[in-house]
Amino acid sequence: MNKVFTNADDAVKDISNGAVIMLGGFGLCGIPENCIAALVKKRVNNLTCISNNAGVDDFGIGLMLQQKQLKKMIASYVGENAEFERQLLSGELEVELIPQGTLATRCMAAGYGMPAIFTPAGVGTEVATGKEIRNFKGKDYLLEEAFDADFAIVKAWKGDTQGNLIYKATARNFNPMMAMAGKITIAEVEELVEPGELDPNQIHTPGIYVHRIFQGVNYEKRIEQRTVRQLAN
Amino acid sequence: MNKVFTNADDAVKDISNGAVIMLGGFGLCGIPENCIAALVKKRVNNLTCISNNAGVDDFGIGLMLQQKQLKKMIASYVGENAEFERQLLSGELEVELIPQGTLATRCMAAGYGMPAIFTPAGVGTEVATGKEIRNFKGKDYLLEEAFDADFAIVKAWKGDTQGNLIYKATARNFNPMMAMAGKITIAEVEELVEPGELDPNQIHTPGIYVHRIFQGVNYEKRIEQRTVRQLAN
Amino acid sequence: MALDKYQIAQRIAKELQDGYYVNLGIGIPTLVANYIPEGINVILQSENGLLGMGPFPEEGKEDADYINAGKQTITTLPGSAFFDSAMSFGMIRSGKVNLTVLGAMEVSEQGDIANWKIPGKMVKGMGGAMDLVASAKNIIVAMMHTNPKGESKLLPHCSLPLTGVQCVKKIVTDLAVIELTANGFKLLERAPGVSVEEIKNKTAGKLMVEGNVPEMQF
Amino acid sequence: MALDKYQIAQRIAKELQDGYYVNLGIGIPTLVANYIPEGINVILQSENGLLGMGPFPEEGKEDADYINAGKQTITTLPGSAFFDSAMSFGMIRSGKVNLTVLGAMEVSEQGDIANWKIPGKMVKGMGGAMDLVASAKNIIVAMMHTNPKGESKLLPHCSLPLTGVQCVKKIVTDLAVIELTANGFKLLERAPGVSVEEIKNKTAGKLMVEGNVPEMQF
Repeated sequence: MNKVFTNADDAVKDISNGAVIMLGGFGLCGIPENCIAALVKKRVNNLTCISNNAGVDDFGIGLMLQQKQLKKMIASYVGENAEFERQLLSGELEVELIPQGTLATRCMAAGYGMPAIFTPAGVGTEVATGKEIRNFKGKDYLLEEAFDADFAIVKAWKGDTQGNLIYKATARNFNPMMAMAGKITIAEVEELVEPGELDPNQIHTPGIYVHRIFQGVNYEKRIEQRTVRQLAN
Repeated sequence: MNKVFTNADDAVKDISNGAVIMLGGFGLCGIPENCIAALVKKRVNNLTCISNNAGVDDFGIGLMLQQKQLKKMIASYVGENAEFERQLLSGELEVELIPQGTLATRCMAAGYGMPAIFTPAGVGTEVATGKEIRNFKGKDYLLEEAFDADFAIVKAWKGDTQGNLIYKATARNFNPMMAMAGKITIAEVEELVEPGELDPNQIHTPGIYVHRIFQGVNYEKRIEQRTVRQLAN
Repeated sequence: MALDKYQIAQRIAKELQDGYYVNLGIGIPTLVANYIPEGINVILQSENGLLGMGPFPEEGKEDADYINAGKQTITTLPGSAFFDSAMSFGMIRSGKVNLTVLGAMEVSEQGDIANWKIPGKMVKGMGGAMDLVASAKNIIVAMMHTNPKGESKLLPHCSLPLTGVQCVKKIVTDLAVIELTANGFKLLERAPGVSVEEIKNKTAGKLMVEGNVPEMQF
Repeated sequence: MALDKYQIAQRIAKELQDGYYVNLGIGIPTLVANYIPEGINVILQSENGLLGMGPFPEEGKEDADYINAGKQTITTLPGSAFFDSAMSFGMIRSGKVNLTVLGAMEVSEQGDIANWKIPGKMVKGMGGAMDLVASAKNIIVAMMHTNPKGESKLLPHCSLPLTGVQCVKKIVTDLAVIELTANGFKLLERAPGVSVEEIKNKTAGKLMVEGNVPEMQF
């Protein structure tokens, strides 16, 4: 049982055209930079990507959009990407925008073996179109099905060779749920350690969910909105 | 905003007859010993308790059973308690036995604002009696509703005055989900510290879920099945 | 005189109560954090996975792994906790967040809100807004009373795609504080020097005015 | 000669494969951990919240906060991880656990299993068994072939309340290894010295016997 892969190219080798992929991260924070670069290099296309955002024009999933590698994007917010907007408005790209909590919970549902969940988000809006509505104790909820992704690609801070993962700060975001949800889960980590080096009480994603792991290189960790302290008003 | 209570008596003061209470713990591991003692002392009765187990005859929830404080018990396994079995067979105690994962997930559903979940556990068994069955992708699931508890009482290892909690090892068990699920959540901790002393990256239950916290005393932490190493066979 | 965005934030800050867990949306709502009244303790929830959001970092101390829901670099405070997005929206859906403040493009008399899409023009997505408005017990909208064309944003019915229905409890604009009631908008306070007449003129939905409407106090 | 419980565990251990995540129930299944074949790496899941369960602690090193699903004191191994009960059953329901071994009072030709209740006599509860049998891809039952009264536990239909339906893949008893097929029980192996005739006699359900049935190898 060896889960350790050499690098991103190796780890994504069998992701082929038409695959459904989840990618962790919120904005550019906690995104699997190495795997995205490998997918860009590999020029695999016709992908369906499930990720909260679509990156920016020249970083993150934006890099795959530039090469038109995506058939469909499922996200909650795509506001920082001009190429995305162009492909969407021109009809080149199929887009499903869903509430952020629904996105997170549909990942969680997959990881927890729940076929669907109920959420009030989107009731009475166009998000509810075609969906089953059910009332519990006087409140309406939408039935939302668990995602079904071929691959989940996540980024963690530390990981061990058995696949246990620890995320850092808000770079955690969607990564834990996606790690649980993939049929095959690929984790890239800033630091790969031997089993026993991580405190078993502090692990965010137990290794059972992770099929492949490698230590990433050259993390840029780009900041989208660098904001520093100033006096109020 | 002060969440810190002096002791268990203080923290459970307003739990009154007929209340629905969740209690964390698996077997005798990670149970809120101090609060149970306070409830026993208080002699509050007609309680509905939701907890994985019912303790043993002379410890844990068993202490409340001895005093006939329970009207109903919702649990997954009650095998170590003769008084429990007596009250059940004599009809004094109403009992709902449900699968352990269903118990955990119905707590989680409450904490996550999901009115119900689907689980395959119990399909085709008497647990399914009267419950809605739904098929997703060829597999049957039961619809199970979120719990609705007045109080959740949990035990953590460390906590801070804002209610952030860290559990230790397998004493975590049901505590995090129950902490999220109570209308009022009471946490007893072995060590209560000031905000900032716990690593924000390692908190299991964020303080938003915890309404009352106190540092417990005199933990017995009884071991149910003391087992030590011996040569195989 | 109409309020500026800082004053809108300042007025909203007066709604905060000790012990509140608050989610502040992008834009004016973010500014509310600068005006938390002395002596009360408010904990900010950032839906990307942080409770206890602190101020922006000092120059040179930005860390890409510490951001808020607006993707801005932030810091933590003593007592902060990180969590994943599922738990974040779990606490939102289960009503643990006491107050949500967010911007809007339109609000209707029924308390419906539209703030995520202009068909054919703007496609940014709803982010966490739909989850927040579907679940928060108390929702305050921070916005200008009229759009850049001078058209009222307080309408009998929203014309844009909805974010949520019958959820807004209060609106604070550059001109007024307005409560949502079963009978529509109700004027609670005027911006200093702004007349009831002006507010009425700039409110397309039905506006109830009872007795003498006081000026906002800061 | 019929196997003892240790030999049953030993035979089941031969089903383990490298990299398997395995959940072992209380009783005979727990003993399987003692016979994990050399050279393969198996990770034990304990449904109360631990992956990577280690051996029992040395005398004097028991810690009440470290227990397994049988409430026994245990230790961890390098690479262990603790988690809560919701995640534990999440990984069970989502099929991440490769093999579940558990005891049974009855198994039917259809692969139904009963192991949690004897009406009017025993009320212990199902614990995690219903979740495990409803979700695990591979379920092996470890039990005696007959009950203390000498009655077969391999039946056309279960008489006791069910734990799960059509889920058991294989049964290892003191007498035989039996596979569940669309046509009922199929005899794969005999305990050393035990005749096909004896197994047939002690199997109330339909038992398929094809060709020469080999003895178990250890």
